[in-house]
Amino acid sequence: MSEPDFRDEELLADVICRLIGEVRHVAVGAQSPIPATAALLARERASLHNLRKPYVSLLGSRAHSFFTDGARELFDCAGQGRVDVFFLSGGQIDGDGNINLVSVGDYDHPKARFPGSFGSAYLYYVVPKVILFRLEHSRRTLVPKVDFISAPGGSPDNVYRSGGPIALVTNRCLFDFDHAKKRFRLASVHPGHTLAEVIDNTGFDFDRSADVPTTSAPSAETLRLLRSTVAPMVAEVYPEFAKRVFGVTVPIPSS
Amino acid sequence: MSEPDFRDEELLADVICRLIGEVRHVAVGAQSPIPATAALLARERASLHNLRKPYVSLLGSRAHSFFTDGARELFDCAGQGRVDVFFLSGGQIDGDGNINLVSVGDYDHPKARFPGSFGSAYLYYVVPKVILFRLEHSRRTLVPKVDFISAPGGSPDNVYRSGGPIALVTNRCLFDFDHAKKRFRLASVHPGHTLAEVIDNTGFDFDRSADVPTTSAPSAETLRLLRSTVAPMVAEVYPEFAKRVFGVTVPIPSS
Amino acid sequence: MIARTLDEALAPIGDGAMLAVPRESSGAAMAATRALIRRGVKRLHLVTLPTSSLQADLLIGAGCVATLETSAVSLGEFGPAPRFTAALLAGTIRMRDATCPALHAQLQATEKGVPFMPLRGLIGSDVLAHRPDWRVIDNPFGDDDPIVLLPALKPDVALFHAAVADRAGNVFIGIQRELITLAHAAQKTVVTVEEIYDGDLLRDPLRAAGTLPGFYVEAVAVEPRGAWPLPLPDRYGIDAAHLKEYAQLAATPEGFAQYLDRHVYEKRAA
Amino acid sequence: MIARTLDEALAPIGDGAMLAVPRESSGAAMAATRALIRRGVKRLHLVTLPTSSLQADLLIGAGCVATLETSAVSLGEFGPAPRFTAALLAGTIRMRDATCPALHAQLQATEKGVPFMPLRGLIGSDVLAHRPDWRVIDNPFGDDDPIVLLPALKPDVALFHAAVADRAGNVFIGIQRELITLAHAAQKTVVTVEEIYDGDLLRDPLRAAGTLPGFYVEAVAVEPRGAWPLPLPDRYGIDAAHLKEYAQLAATPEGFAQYLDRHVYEKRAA
Repeated sequence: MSEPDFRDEELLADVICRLIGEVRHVAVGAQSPIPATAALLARERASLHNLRKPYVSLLGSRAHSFFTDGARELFDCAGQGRVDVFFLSGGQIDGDGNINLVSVGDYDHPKARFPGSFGSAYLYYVVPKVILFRLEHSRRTLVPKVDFISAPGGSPDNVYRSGGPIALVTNRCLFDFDHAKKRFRLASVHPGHTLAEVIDNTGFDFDRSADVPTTSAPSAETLRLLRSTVAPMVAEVYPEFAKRVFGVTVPIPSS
Repeated sequence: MSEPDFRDEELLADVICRLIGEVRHVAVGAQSPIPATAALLARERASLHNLRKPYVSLLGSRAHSFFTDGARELFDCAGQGRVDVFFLSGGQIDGDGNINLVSVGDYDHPKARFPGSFGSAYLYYVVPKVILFRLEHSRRTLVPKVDFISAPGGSPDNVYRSGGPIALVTNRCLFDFDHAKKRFRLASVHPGHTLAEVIDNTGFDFDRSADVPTTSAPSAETLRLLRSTVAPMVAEVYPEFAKRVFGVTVPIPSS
Repeated sequence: MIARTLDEALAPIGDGAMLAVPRESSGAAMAATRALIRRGVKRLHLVTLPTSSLQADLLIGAGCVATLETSAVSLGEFGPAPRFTAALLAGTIRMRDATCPALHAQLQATEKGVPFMPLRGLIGSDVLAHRPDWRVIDNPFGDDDPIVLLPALKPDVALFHAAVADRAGNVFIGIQRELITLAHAAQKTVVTVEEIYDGDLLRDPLRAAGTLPGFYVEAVAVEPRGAWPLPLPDRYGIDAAHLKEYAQLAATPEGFAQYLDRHVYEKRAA
Repeated sequence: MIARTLDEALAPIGDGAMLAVPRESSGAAMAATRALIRRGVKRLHLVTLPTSSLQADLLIGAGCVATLETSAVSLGEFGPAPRFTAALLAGTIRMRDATCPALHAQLQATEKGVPFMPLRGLIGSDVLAHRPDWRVIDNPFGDDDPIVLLPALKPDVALFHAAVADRAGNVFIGIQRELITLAHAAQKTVVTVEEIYDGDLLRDPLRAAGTLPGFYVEAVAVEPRGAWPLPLPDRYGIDAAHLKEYAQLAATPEGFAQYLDRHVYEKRAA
């Protein structure tokens, strides 16, 4: 059986889908097309295999969100302990799991400015499984120390914290986050990429075993689900992404 | 022109209506049929004379309430400074304007127990014009000092307070509340009652001028409005009251 | 999600549970309340949002309540709540007197995942004086400005009655928004409804605005006229004759027992 | 209540006003925003609940904003918000970086008439470090449990676009409940709508659940497609081609000026 052809985004959605695991509620925030794809994939996979489907809420979606209490409900829901998985990115991410969504250089006189922290300065603390994703894997993005901490990867013991990072997904590899050591550990390198390349392009230290596996490719079933079922759903919130990755141009309302 | 016949409740509604004055929003809480009658009368009077109609919200009414944010909206609205008039009663009321909606005797071993403080411990502080009403005017109800302060008539200067009592209406008379002196002042005695009777039945000291006027009777127009227009509206929330006072038995939904 | 029987839906309400119910006019689950009494639930910590009438009085009279947290219990136009009054005079239940916005704020605190909420008013009130679990701090944004902090209230179960739910457990609550907060704050939410809505309440933009998502709902049971004799907004009014009968009977322990036999335990035989 | 013209409805938004607007997907009043730019409003303290896209970027680019309080400004799929980014790099506006739930909580504080609200998270974040107006206290109900208090935020005016309003100024906002909080928190609320609803939104039990009462609304103006090129929930989607055009043009000051001429000032002649 030959390995199916797939796009980077499909591999990453598959990786993230496996990180999601079996949970009750996966929420996806702004500007997160690949996590949105992964969350919907997790639901459709469960559905296909007659497992308990997770609730999925995509920020900005009318069809794939159950919230009826306004824009605050995601945060209230997380505060209630009812969001199991969330996704965060960063203009910079460092080896402590700190993320920077604000600026490079001095905050008052920045050299670069990102959109802002969104809900990270809250959700990173209260969602048990936060999956970090940052496609661009370079020394520019994965830095020794972020210039601005939108949200810290860890907190002192006396700070209320029920959540935090469990992994970091990039276009080159998957890192797990070791909570005890508060460090990333290289879990797998994506097909077509190398350990040397990961080391070369990562600005922070990380742990790894002697033998780092290759990220497993998405199965034919997964690719079929992604392309036939998930893609049209994603197109509702991320039409540009769905068009570029899946060639889907017309959002189809889900039932 | 002979004085029209009227019931006590009609006189009291008329008195309260005049106390309401020209305001934007009159809210009426639980178990307040006469204030509800007065608030609706104020609105219908303004309507009749082409004046700006106050918003009226009656707790428990579907037809005469504009709230759509649940049972908390009354309190939030008051916190925003958007409730101009409210009404409170008390199992006991004392000369400092303190009200007791909880118990007589020791709190832990009460001799009598009332339903509870409702929203008084909040609304009395934040609604600019709180009108106290207590039909039974006796030394049992108007006491030197309440046994339990559900809400105090006044507060120290450093306590946030934008509201408080402006008057006390009973079945015998109308007291104004003098904010500077923090005392009640007899404003008028209802027709058919006497100053001596008021003094005799009031457990607290109050101020009065040498010549206390008689409460003016409701006009024919007011009685017509009450009986024809207001009574069916009141019947929605207070069917027993509307039946007893106005002989109205079928609630008519207002448009 | 849709329970086969009322008793199955009520299973999460165990002895000693903190049970939160809405005010008397927002959809009190009275059929469920009668079922709980028949089952003989014990030692409830009953929280009313923010007041109650027949529901609290029945539960208290039937000996189901250990602690009551409320801002008022009364039968309204039908007079004082007799079993509530008797229990407080006899000292048989633990009473936590509150004030309406405090209960709203304490449930909103849990809804928002914060340990407390501030509230104006209260200072100088004996309500505050008798609540050692409430705190006064100096407002850090003010200058000599005392303000009360109320701890978050976390019910084990919220219970209410609504008009319709769909098969996914989405419940239409209309403008009774406090039911949303109640469900957000409670660990589990049990709902009885008049009937099942044949469709998806969340898909219809008009209905969605007044819908509690099934995500927050543990169980739904169908109980036509499940709020009776109390009213259900936009559906039916209060049964005044029944409330009068209750007020009269419940005035004495014997009369109350008679009421239970007549209107609560009768179903046992059925 | 229903203004004769858009400009009349926008009169409450004066120079220096604290103006609060919803996120880009909840009904941004874009026609009104263009009118404000045409009028030349100055020194706005712009608060977004909790994020913004084109609306904030346009106002910033046109020189209408002195202070920006937001948790993010971005064109989403269409890239960074160019005028926002340029202004922050040039230091021409005062920035108050926030995080989404903080803005919700700060407006809910005003809605509830309290001076502050607590929020979890934030401790150890540089968002907090750069907000001297936020405070950390030790949770009085905990033990060595630091927690952030956020001060109430009181906008002078809230501005948003919705599908319909009736003649009493009641506005159907559907599941965009943050618009309710926005209106409760703001001194005045100005709304543009697609069309007038011929009836009473509060009377219909289905519509009432998603309705902001006219009591909170200062003025309503009818502006068909008033959210364009941003989406209006349940009515129309984003105009992707237009957003692309904007992203391209607004990348430079000259291109932005061209955009204003083409899409904002054009109406001046009309």
